[in-house]
Formats: sequence, C-alpha cells, structure tokens
Amino acid sequence: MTQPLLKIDNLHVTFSTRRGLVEAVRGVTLAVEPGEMLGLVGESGSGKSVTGFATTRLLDAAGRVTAGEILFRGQDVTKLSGDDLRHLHGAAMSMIFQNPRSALNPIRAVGQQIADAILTHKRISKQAAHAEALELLRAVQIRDPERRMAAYPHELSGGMCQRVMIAIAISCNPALLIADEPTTGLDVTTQKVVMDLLADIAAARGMATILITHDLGLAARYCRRIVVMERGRLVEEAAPTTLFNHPRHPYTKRLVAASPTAHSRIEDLVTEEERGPYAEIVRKPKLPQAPGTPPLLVVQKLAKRFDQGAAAVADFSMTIAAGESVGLVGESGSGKSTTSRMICRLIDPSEGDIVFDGQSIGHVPSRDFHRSPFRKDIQMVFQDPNESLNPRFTAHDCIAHPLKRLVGLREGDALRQRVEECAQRVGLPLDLLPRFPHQLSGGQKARVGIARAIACRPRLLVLDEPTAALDVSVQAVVLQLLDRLRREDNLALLFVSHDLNVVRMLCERTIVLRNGVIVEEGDSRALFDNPKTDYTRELVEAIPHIEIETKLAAAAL
Amino acid sequence: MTSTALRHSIWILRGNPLTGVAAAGVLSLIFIAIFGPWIVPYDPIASNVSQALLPPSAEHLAGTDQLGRDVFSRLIVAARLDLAIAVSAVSLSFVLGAVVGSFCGYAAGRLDRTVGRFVDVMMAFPLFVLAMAMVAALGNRVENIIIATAVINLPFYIRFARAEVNVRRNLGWVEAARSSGESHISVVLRFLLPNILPAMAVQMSLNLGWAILNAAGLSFIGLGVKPPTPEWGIMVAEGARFISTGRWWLVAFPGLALMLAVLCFNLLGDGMRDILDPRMRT
Amino acid sequence: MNQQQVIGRTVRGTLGATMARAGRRFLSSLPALFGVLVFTFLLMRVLPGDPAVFFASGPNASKEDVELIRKQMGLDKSMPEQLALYLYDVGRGNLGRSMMTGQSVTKDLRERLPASLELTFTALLIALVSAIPLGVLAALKPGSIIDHGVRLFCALGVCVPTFVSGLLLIYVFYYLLGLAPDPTGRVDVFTSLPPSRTGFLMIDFLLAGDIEGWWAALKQLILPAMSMALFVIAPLARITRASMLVSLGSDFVRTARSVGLSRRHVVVTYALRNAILPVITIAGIVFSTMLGANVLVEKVFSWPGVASYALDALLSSDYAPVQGFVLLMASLFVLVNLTVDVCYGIADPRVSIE
Amino acid sequence: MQPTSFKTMFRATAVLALLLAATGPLQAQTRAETLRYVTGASVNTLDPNIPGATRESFALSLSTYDRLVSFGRKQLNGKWVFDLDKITGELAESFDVSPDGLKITFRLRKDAKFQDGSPVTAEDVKWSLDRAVTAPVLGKNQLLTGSLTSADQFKVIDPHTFEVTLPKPDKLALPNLAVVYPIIINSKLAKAHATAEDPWALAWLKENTAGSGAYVIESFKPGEQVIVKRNEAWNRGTTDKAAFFKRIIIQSVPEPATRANLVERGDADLVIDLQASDVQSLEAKAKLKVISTPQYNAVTFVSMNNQIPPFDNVNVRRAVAFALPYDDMFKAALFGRGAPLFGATWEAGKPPNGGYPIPQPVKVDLDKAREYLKAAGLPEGFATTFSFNVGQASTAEPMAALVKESLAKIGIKVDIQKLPDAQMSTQINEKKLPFFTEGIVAWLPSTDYFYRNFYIGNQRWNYSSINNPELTAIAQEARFEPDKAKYEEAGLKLNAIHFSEMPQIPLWQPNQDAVMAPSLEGYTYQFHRQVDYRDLSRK
Repeated sequence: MTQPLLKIDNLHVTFSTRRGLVEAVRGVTLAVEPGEMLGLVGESGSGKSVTGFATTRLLDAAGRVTAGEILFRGQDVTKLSGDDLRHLHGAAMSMIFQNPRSALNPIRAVGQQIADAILTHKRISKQAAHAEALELLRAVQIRDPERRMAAYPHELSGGMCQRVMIAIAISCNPALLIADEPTTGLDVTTQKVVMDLLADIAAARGMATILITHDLGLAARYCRRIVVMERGRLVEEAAPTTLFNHPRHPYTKRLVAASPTAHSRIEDLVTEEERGPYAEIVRKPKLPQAPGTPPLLVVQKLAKRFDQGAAAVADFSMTIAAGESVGLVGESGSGKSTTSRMICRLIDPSEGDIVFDGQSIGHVPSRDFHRSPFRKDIQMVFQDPNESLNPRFTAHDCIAHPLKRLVGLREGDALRQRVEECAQRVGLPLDLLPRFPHQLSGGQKARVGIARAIACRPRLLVLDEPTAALDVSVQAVVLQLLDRLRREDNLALLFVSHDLNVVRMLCERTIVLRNGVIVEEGDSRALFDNPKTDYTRELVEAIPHIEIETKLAAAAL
Repeated sequence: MTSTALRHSIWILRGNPLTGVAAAGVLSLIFIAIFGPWIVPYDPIASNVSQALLPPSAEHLAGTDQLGRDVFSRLIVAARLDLAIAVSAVSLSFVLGAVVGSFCGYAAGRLDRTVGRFVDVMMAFPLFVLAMAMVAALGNRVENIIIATAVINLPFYIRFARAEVNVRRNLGWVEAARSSGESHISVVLRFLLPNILPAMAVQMSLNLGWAILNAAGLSFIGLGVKPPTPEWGIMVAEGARFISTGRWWLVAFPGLALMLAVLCFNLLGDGMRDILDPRMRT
Repeated sequence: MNQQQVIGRTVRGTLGATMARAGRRFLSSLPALFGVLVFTFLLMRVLPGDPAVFFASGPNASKEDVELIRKQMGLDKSMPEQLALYLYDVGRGNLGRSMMTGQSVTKDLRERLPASLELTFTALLIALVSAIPLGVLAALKPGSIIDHGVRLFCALGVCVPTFVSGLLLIYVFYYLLGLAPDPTGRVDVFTSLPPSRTGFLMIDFLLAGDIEGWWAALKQLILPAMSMALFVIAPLARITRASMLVSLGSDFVRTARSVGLSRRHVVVTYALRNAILPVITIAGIVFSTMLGANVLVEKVFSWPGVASYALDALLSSDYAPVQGFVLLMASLFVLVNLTVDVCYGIADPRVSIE
Repeated sequence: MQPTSFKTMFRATAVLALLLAATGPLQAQTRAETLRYVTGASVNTLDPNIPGATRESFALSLSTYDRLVSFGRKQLNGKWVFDLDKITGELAESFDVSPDGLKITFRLRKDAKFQDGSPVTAEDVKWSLDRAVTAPVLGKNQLLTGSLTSADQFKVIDPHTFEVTLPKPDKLALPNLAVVYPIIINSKLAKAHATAEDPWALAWLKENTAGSGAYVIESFKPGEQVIVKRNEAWNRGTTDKAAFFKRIIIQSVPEPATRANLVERGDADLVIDLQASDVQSLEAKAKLKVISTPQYNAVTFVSMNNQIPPFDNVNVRRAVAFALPYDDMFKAALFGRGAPLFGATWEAGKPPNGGYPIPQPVKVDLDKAREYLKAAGLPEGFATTFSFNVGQASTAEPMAALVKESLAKIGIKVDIQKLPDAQMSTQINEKKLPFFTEGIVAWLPSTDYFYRNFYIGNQRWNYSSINNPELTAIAQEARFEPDKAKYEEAGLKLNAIHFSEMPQIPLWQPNQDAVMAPSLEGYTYQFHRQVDYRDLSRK
C-alpha cells in the first residue's frame, strides 16, 4: 500500500485555560487514504474537532500541538509556516464548518468570497475568478447562481450557505476536506440534501474527506470507516456495520445503544447495567383511564399573532389526558415553541382558549398567572440547559425556588428534604446541590432543570426540546428519566422537538406543525410508519438511520 | 464560587498586570479618602498668606497656593469629596438607569418605546451644557453637581441595562422563574437585575473617572464646589490660571491626582471587563 | 453586462431600503426634537437669573428699564404664551435675538457653526486616524505589551481634562517653543480671510486658491483639534479593539484563514471591515458629544464656535442663544444619527432588511 | 509605554512641530502701524446706547463717534489718568456756561465732517441728544444725573451753534456730555434707516456706525473681534491731528492666561484685564511696559444688606468690619495691586476730607469685633451666606475663603456661594443677598454722585439697601451746591455717617493693569476703565 494522504501519529494538543493546561487530544493516531471518507465520531469534549483544527493548523492561540506529528503527503504539517502554510490552506486541504451562516463573511457577497479563495491560490484575472466562482456555485447546485453571486449570506438559507461554504472549500481542489459537523444546525430535511451533495462532490473529485460528527447515524450512512473518540483518545476504529453490530469498547457500546433508531425503545437506549430499577416501572402496565374522565388539558383554536406579520400559530387545538405523552414536531419557525409557551401560560394567546382540569385558564392574563392555583400544575423544562439555570443560583436554589414560591415552603429542613428528594428522583447526586450552573455538566444541568420542573408535583410538564443540546448518551438517560417520571406520577407530557426519533420513542401521540398550522396528528407509531402528508414523509425520510447500508457502499456496488 | 472566582481573577491578573496596579491604586485612593484628614501635615483650609505660592519643598511637598495653604494636604483631603461626588453621582444614575432600563428591556413594548423617546431627548442634548444649566439652575452645591452628573449619565445606563436585559429576557431561566410563580416585576428586580449588575459595574468604574472630570470641568467655568473646600477639579481649574506664571505645582499636582484617579478607575474597569468576558474587553 | 446589472440592482435596492430606513428614523426623531425644544425652554425659565436685570446695566437702571428689556425679550407674557410664541418663531426659523452679541441667534449660530464643525471634524479625523490603527494593533496581539501600551495610552488620554491639556499644549507649543500660532481663534488676524463660501476656512481658502492662508488656518486648527482628539481616542480605540477581537475570533475569519487568504487580506478585508461597523456608531456618538461638550476647548483656544457662545449665554441667562444652541445640537444629533444610519446601511447589507 | 505607540506618538509630535514651525513672515511693515489690542470682554454693539452694551463696546464708541466735549487728562503719580475737572471741546470748538449756570452754548467746529463726508451740524447734535434722552437707550439714565432729561432742553441756534438749557445749575451737566452715551450721530444717515416702530434707528445703528470719530469700522464680528481703520480726516484728538495707528484690531480672548502669553510673546501690543498674578510676573520680567493705575473711580466692597437680619443691626456690621483680614485679602486676592481703603487713622474719629472713597479706620481687631457682636446681642455669632460673582472668581474666591476663615473666629459661620453673573445681579436687584462682595464704578466720580447712586433708594446699585434719611438729604442737597467749602463739609458729614453706619465696607480700589509693548506710548486710564485707542501711539 502506498503512503496514506494524511497520517496523524500520536497527536497531543494542549490548551492553556484559566484552570491550567488541559490536554484535549492525547495520542491520536490515524490515517486517511486518498479519496476516502472517514467518520470521526465522538461526543462533546472528545477532541474530534480539535484534531480537525490541529490538522488544518487553525487552532486558536490558546491551543498547541505538544507532541506527535501530522504528515500530509509525507510533510509534517505542524512544522509549516509562512507561504507553505498558506498553500496548505485551501489548496491542499480545506475545511467546512458547522453553522455555515456565521462562517461566511456577512458583509461580502458570496461570489466575491469564493473568488477571494480562488485568487489566493491562482494567478488569474478577477473576471476569470468570477467565472470560476460561478461554476462552483453551479457545482454545488445552487439554483439561479448568477443572481446568487451578488447575494449576501443573510439573504440565503442555512442550507444554501453551507453549499457556498462547500464551494469555497473545494474552490482550489484540495486533496483533503475536513467537514466539522457540516449539518448541525440545519433543519433535518436540509441536512440530508447537503450531506448527499458533499458526498457526491467528494466522490466526483476524488477528495478524501474527514467527516467530524457527533451523530453515529450520519457517519454510518456516508463513511466506510469510522473512528470513535472519547476524551481525547481514539477508542475504536471499524467499519460501520461492525461498529454497530459488535462494538468492542464499552464507550462505543454505550454510544451505539444511546443512538436512537427507527425501532429502538426508550429502555433500549442505555446498556443493561445502567437500566436498573427502571425496567420494572416500564413493565408495570399503565393504569387504564376511567371512561368519561375529562382530559387534563384541552386547547381550543389557539392562535397567536405578534405585533406585525402573519400569525405564528393559527387554529391550534389538542387535548392531553393525564399521564399521556404528546409530541409536538416541526422544523424551526413552525410555531411549536410559541404554542408550548402559550399552554404553559407564559405568553397570552391572541385567540382561543385553554382549559385545564375543566377550568378555563386561557383568559387569565399571563401577567397574573403566577397567582393562579394552576401555576404549580403546569411546569416547563427549557431547551438549552446552559441557559435555563440562573447563573447566580446554586442547584439547590434552583430546585427550591418553585417550592418556596408555589408551595410556600420556607428555608429549612422541610425544604431541604423536598429538594433532595427531587434531586434523587432525577438522579442528581446530592453533593452537587451547592454548585453553581457553570460548575455542572450539561447532563447535570438538564437534571436540575427537570428537578425544578417536577418539584411542585405538576400534572402537566411541557418540555421544549429538552435534549437538543445534549450528547446522545446523556439524552438517553434524560429521556428515560422523563418516561419514568411520567409513569410514576401519572404526569402528562407535552414534548416539543424536531427530533423525530426521540418523539417516536417517548410519545404516544404526535402532532406535526408547519408554519403554525397542524399538518398531521395521530398515534406516533402509525404516523411515522405511514405518514399521510408529504411534509411528514419528508421529515421521516430525512432521519439518518443506522441500519441503512452506507451510501458509498451502495454506490460502489 | 469564591475560590473559582479568585482563581479566575488571579489568572486574569497574571495576563494583565495593569489591572492589579489599578486595583491597588483604587484601594489606596479609598484609604486616603477615609483616613485623609488624619494623615495630612497641615490644615487644608487654614490660610497663611505670608507663605503663599511657595514652590514644593521638604516642608510643603507640593508647594502652597495663593492663600498659603499646603497643596499636598488639600490634595489628600480632597480625595474624599471627589470620590464621594463620583461614587454618588454614578451610583445614582446606575440605580435609576438599571431599574428603568431593565423594565424597558424586559417589557419591550409601549413602555420601552416611551422611555426610549425620553432617552432620545436626553441624548440629543449637549450633555455638558445640560449639566451646566442644571447646576446653574439649582445652585452650585455638591448635591446639585452630583445630580447634574447623574442626570447626564442616566441615558447611557438606561440603554445599557435595556440592552443587557433584552438579550436575557427570553432565556430559559427567566421563563423558569415565571413558571415558578414569579411576577414580572420580581423577575426583573430579583432575577434579571442581579444578573446584569456585574456588566454594569464595569460601566460604573469607567464612568467614575468621567464623573470626576465632569466635576472638574464645571469647576473650570466656575460652577464647581464652593471654596474653600478642597476638590481636585477646582484646584486644577484655579491652578490652570497660574500656568502662565510658571507656578506649575498648582496645576501639576492636582492634575496628577485627578489623572491617577481617573486612570485607575479606567484601567480597573477595563480589567473587570476582562474578568467578566475576556473577549469583549474594550 | 448581465452580472453588473444584477449587482447594480441589488445595490440600488439596498440603498433605497437604507434611505427609507433613514427617513423613518428621521420621522421618529421629530418628537425627540420637539421634546428638546420644550424642555430647553422650560429649563431656561427655571434658571434663577433674570436676563432683564443683567442686561439693564448702567447707573440708576430703574425698574422701568428692566421692564422695558423684559418686554423686549417677551418676558412679560405668561409662560404658555411665551412658549407658544417661541414655537411659532422657531417654526419660522427665527431663534430670537441674543442680548449678549446683539445679533439674531440664527445669524450668530450660522457664523459660528462652521468654526465648531471644522474643529470637531478635524478632531474626529485625528482621533479616527490614530484610534483605528491603535485598536487594530492591540487586537492583533491581545494581552501583549502592545496591547497594554495602547490601553495605557488611551487611559491617559481620557484622564486629563480637556482644559488642562489645552492649556498645557498652548503653554508648551505656543509660549515655550513658539511653534504654534497664537491661540486666538481660527486664523491669524493678519491673514486676510477668503470669501466665505462654505464657512469652513480650510475649504474656503482652497477655493480661493490661497495656500498660505490655508496653511495659517490649518496651523491654528491643530492644537485645539489635538486636545479634543486626545479625549476621544480612547473610546474609539477601545471599540475598535473590541470589535476587532470579536471579528478576528469569528467563524468567517477562520473560514478566510482556512482557505489561505493572506494575513493582510484577512485582517483588512475580512476582520476590519466587519469590525468597523460599531466604530461608525461610536464615531457618530463621539462626534455629537464633541460638538456640544467641548465648550472648554473652544473657551481655552478663543475659538469662535457655538459651544463657547452657548456657555457665555448660559452664564448671563441669555435665553435665546442657549435655546438656539441646544436646538441646533439636537438637530445635528439627529442628522449625525441619520448619517450613521446611512453609512451603516452602505457598510452592512444586513441592516436594510433588519 | 511600549515601542510602537511611542514611535507613533513621536512621529506625530515631529509632524506637528514641523507643521507649526513653517510660519510665514508676518507683514512687518503694516504691523508697526497696526495696534493689536486683546481684551477679555467683547464688543456686542456699535451703538453704546443699546441695553446690554459691554464695556468694550463703550470703548469702541469713543473712537468711532465724537461727542460735544471730552475729558482732559492729567498726570497722577507719573501716569496719565483722565481729568474729570478739565472738559475740552471735541466736536465743540468752544463752549460757554452762562453766569447763572442755566445755559451752555456750544460752537461747533466748522471743519468737522462725518465719516461719509457730510458736515456735522447743530441739527445732528440736536437729533443725537434728543435720541439720548427720549429713546429707550442707556444714555437716558446717565444723562439725568446731569439734569438732562428732555428734548426741550436742546436748541439749535444756527448750523454751528447749539444750546443746552438746564432747569438748575448742575455741575455734572457738562461732564455728562463727555461720557460714552451722548454720541453725535449723522442724523440724515440714521433717519434714512429709521422706521415707524424704530424712529431712532436703534436696530440699524447697532450694527452700523454713523459717526465722525477717529476710526472707521472695517469689520465687526460680535463677540470675536472688531477691526477699525483710521479716519484720516479726523483732527479732534489732543494733538489736533489724526490718530496714530492706521489700523486697530480689537480681539476678544476669554482666557486671561492666554492674553498674558500673547502680550509676552509680542503677538499682542496691549492687553488689559489680566490676572494680578500674571501682571506681577510680567512686571518682574521687565520686558514689557506695565502701567498700573488704581481705578480712581471704582471701589470694591464687602456689602451687607442693611434690611436683612442680623445685618440690620449696626453693631453686627461694625463687628464684621473689624473682623475682615484686610491685609491678607489684599495680598492674596490682588497681590497687593491696588489702593487699599482700610487701615487708615482718622484724627479724633473724624474723616480727614470729604472725598469719596476715603480709606476707613478699620483693621482686623477681633476683640473689638467680638464686643460689637456682644453689643448686637449675638455673642455666639450667627450663620450667613457670602456670595460672589463667578466672573470675579479669581479675586473673589481667595477673598471669600479668607472672610470665611476670619469670621469663623468670632463665631460667624459663613457659607460661600458662587453665582453666575445673571443670578448675582438678579438677586442683588431683588435685595435677596445678605452678604456679598461687589465692585462699583462711577464715570463721574464726585462724592455726591457716589452717595446718590450707591446709597439711596430702592434700586439695584444701592447694594447695602441703606435707607438713611439724613444721608439722603445731605447727598441730594450737595448735588447742586456750588460752594466748594460747603460741598466739602457735606462730604465730611456723609463720610462720617458712612463710617458710623458702616452700611458696607470699602476694601480697595483695584489696579487697572495695562500691559503693553515697550514701544507703546500715551496710555491713559479712562473713566470707563477701558482703553481709549486714540490716546495711543508707537515710538
């Protein structure tokens, strides 16, 4: 076998932070062959992106390669400088970033940005570069490329921005493309299109690609070889099928288990040993609802219009029974967050009514709802755990706050007991209670957020994408926790999410929203197996499924 | 909290020794402000015309002024008043601005627009002239200098607080507080306000220096504190008259004191901004 | 060419949107202007000094004399009546008459505004030309000795009152070294003035082709502009540094680096052009505050500008000039804001759609 | 400072220095015939009669307009000062006072021409004086102190003879015609610009001149500078020929220290209104000519409002008079530059003469002051406010500090109040200030004039608000007293009342300091305390 295109040997990268030196990558060794697409998978903090940045020499000032070498075509990248380095960038290897919109210069026309990249490496006229840029836009399948040349990033959708980014990255025909979470932040339907395009272009131009992602499913779909990283180390390297069917490393096992699939159930998401007492709860049959019991929540023809423009939500009706879990699905801007906040009585609907436990609460102004006796019955868990905790409150304060306000407990033993009880229920170690949010991990913060929401024993819990910002392994645990709480307390859940896999597992019924209007609703399993509308079908099909054979393998056949 | 904050601060200080120096400067300024009257060699107000306009010497470290008063002693004693003017003026606008601005940023509706208009009116004023007019209208007492300085600072604080709250008002923890049974008012006062305080404190420290300069400017046009109270601004303003006759110590020392105080506050503010957000240091 | 047309259309579209936005901003600032008008009027009436008494100097100035002046100034009428009259006059472009100079305020302001503007523009120019490189330099190596040096330099600039720095500059450059011309206004008294076309001496001299005069006016301008600029370099350099840091740390700069753009290209075309946006805003604010706040510089350099005019009027309770001045400043403030808006709209394509 | 920004700064400084160094040559030739006069005040009107006219406007009008008569000048302590007692003709070739003192006849110069070339006639004089006593102008109040109140008193005899009739013989009538206000205006020119609402052409004359004076306005920028050029036809100066300087630049420079710098560097020829400390140092350097004249017609006071308790008690006023630290104040505030009005010894407690002002037999004597306080029933003292004018801060501020310090020793707690000019005059006018310092000036400094204008009636200049019938009666009577001895006796009585009542405490007559190029000659201290440009010449 010839020399690989890229060979990373025992790479160590260290960051100097205010807490001292932190080793982000500790001894990574891997190789990429020409034309190959390699998946580099890991959860946050695993060092996968740092490896990518070290390879392209784009680490920020605080990070340094302390040991090892990165051989690109036999040349050690870590020792390059000046013009050699500039030639490396773009011409030899280039990078695609997550969040394409911020990765493009907001005040420069996209055509100009592509031309900039071309002119850096080729001595051609501006006109020629312009023409070449136009060609590239065509290559990345942007419609109406002549017009788009003069467009600014804010005038393009996220998917289009990512295409432009790809055009910039391939503008000088690099031999190696490093794609760092290229589809994170895009809507699920766009994700697939962009990834397909990327894979096609890489294959057509014979570029080697490193796909850095947290999503095993995505990597499995496009790569022949996947390496898994955990805490700066490379733990396993295998073909996708092997990796899924026979993971060897315990971390890989956990990761594979936690990645939801079309058929996985919540209890499957964690490995046997972690499952513990949860299994029994799940096995307990759900109490049948007494016939004629009114539903817990009835929402009638809810609508919300903001100051100007079209309605964010229109004619939204639904019911939830006690102990039932309902999923609310839609892409960004579909109005699902607005709806959840109206139900949670944080904002006032423009029209329609909300009836809770037989009483209308839709007309109580949200301004005064904090005095309503139902306040403690409807609680909410918020999206980003990093932003959902008051930075000045300890975990204990966070959980105690609703107890003090809504139950009327005073600082003292009773309160402490309640808080500890809540913490235990969500599996939060008690010794973390005196900590402030920035001293907790994402999963721990999510638990605090849930503990706070269930502290007053609400009857309806509204969850606004509670796991969107979490790693899959943490997500698995949180989902399981939510399901357990529902079953134990007969808690009704309204689960707002764009992640269909998750909704399918957790929710009995699902409502699909688009542009503020209900597109489809019904039993989750039925809805996902047989979508009735095109929109739902599109959503379902876009989910990366692990079982699917890798696209490249299929193409090769 | 404290231990990490301390470690954090030390980390910042190591990268930025100026902040440490500034902090030491501010501390000594506070020390002087508190103990000034007990450590001065001469009575700062007692005149001795036979000793007027002496250049600096071992006896009078910073020379004497027109009335034979010891400039050094006056400088030391003035620290308290200057600090008091600056701190109270800035605190006044800080408190008012923070509360009003927070409510505006949170409410973001008609209230916001109304107050926004009002702030526009104030910003459209030539501020120093406004301060002059206010002191002239109310009389040049220390309180009025403080009020005038506070008023001309107010729009900036309102805007600042408004912006800071505006970015936070839709965060999860704010909504969580509401679903935990807090009213809008207590969300603003007890949740948002404490959270924007650190950022505003930076602004305060930068403004402290500015407030001192403002008082000095007022003194220069004759609207400063009353004689014979020692105050740096008025000492500089009086001393400036003697530049042309070569009696440099009358303007140099008060000027230096003023400069050092303002410098320390500014550098400290800068440093504090570092501690809060290393990237946004301006 | 098709390309060009397309781009042209987009640019025109953006520009149109910017203009529309500026127009909206202007309309929405009218209430503020009106507020300023009324507020100043009331503030001046609250001043305890009675202008009639002040101007009725001379021995035996009797009550009748005072009354006469009061009547001349319209002070004998009731407050609402005075306000209505004032608003009516302002509406007709009549800002009243200054007791101090004996001229109509409109005339005084028209004559003095170019002096203030010329000074402020020059000061702003000096400040920008020194602040932006300083800020960029500091941002390129945050935490380095350069960074600290810039920071110290900036802090030193803001910690000296302008009147002190002004007097010191005069003392050193005029009195001791004799390098600067005498600090007595806009141009040496022995230089004959050019025909007034714009009111800006620097421009008028050029139009008249009088290079010597231009030179004399420039020399006169440098010291006051310097002492004004010293004070505002700091905020400008600070904001440049901060936004440059943000910009340098942004994703798109990383993108630019990842495709191998030259460092100069990255710093200037990518980082600086983005970082300049907040600087424009601050420069606008700085400009309008400088215009109104640099009373002291004008005073120290005997600069015949509007601010020193207003100061004298204020101390002698001469209502009309102060009111006129404040109104002028507020209008300029609005105008500067509009200009900033337009600049912003041109510099940043995102603004037009908001 | 780190290297780069230091280098930048260094470069900037170097560039600046280079820019500034390349000064073109001054037009030296015209320079000798040009006077550059720098003052702190500014000219705001070309007609001195306009309400609000400044001191510098008065000064300018002396050169742009002529009056019928003018004051002579005399040497006092080796310095030229104006002479109140010597009235000489200006536009009048000669004048006669009738034996009964009721008629003054002026014969006008036949060669006198206005600046537009038309001859000066008695009609013009009549119109001008009518204007001064009837139009709403400042002259009205001044002229009535000389019994000139009505247009009926002015009569044209023939084109070159003019007559003024007085109701009573008044020795101030003639001097009043020499002051600033009764300017002789080219009536034809002025009338051409008069309107129905403005028959006296006040608006036009404010910005234009129609006089016959020694200088013609070349450019007038209110509040900034005035440039005048010589009227070659003018021959009414003391030497009967045109004024010396071809051109005069009258420039306002508000900062006194800058004015001092200007004259010291030779950029200005003449400067007045300097700070005492600057004059002192300029005098010490002895490079320039410094002429310091005590302002003979001005007095600086510490005033007490005789109607406001506790100053309504004469013993309180006396206590204050004996508790002021005169010497320190004189030294610290004025650097000793002026004529003190304290520390005199009066034989047998009687005033030595009937002039005004005379040095008072007061000095710091705290025991005496305490006694007076006891006598006033305030042995513990009291609290009050001492006010001064912001414009006077450079002298008043150190003074106030010393007053406060000294009075504290006898238990009087003083709060110092600085007031902007307009507020100060308003409060004085409303008689609201209990205790303050002010300066007064009289253009026609005779004893009765001072007493009548500054100690009588409920008007602004009666700073102490004194209401003493005896003083009033004597002063009014003295006005028309033709007999010198009797007049002197009245003066003695008034001075004695003043001392025993102590309505206000005269402190000193400050110096008028004029600093000028050594080549300048002829500077005369004038009644209006400004410079009369016509007096000056260059060696």
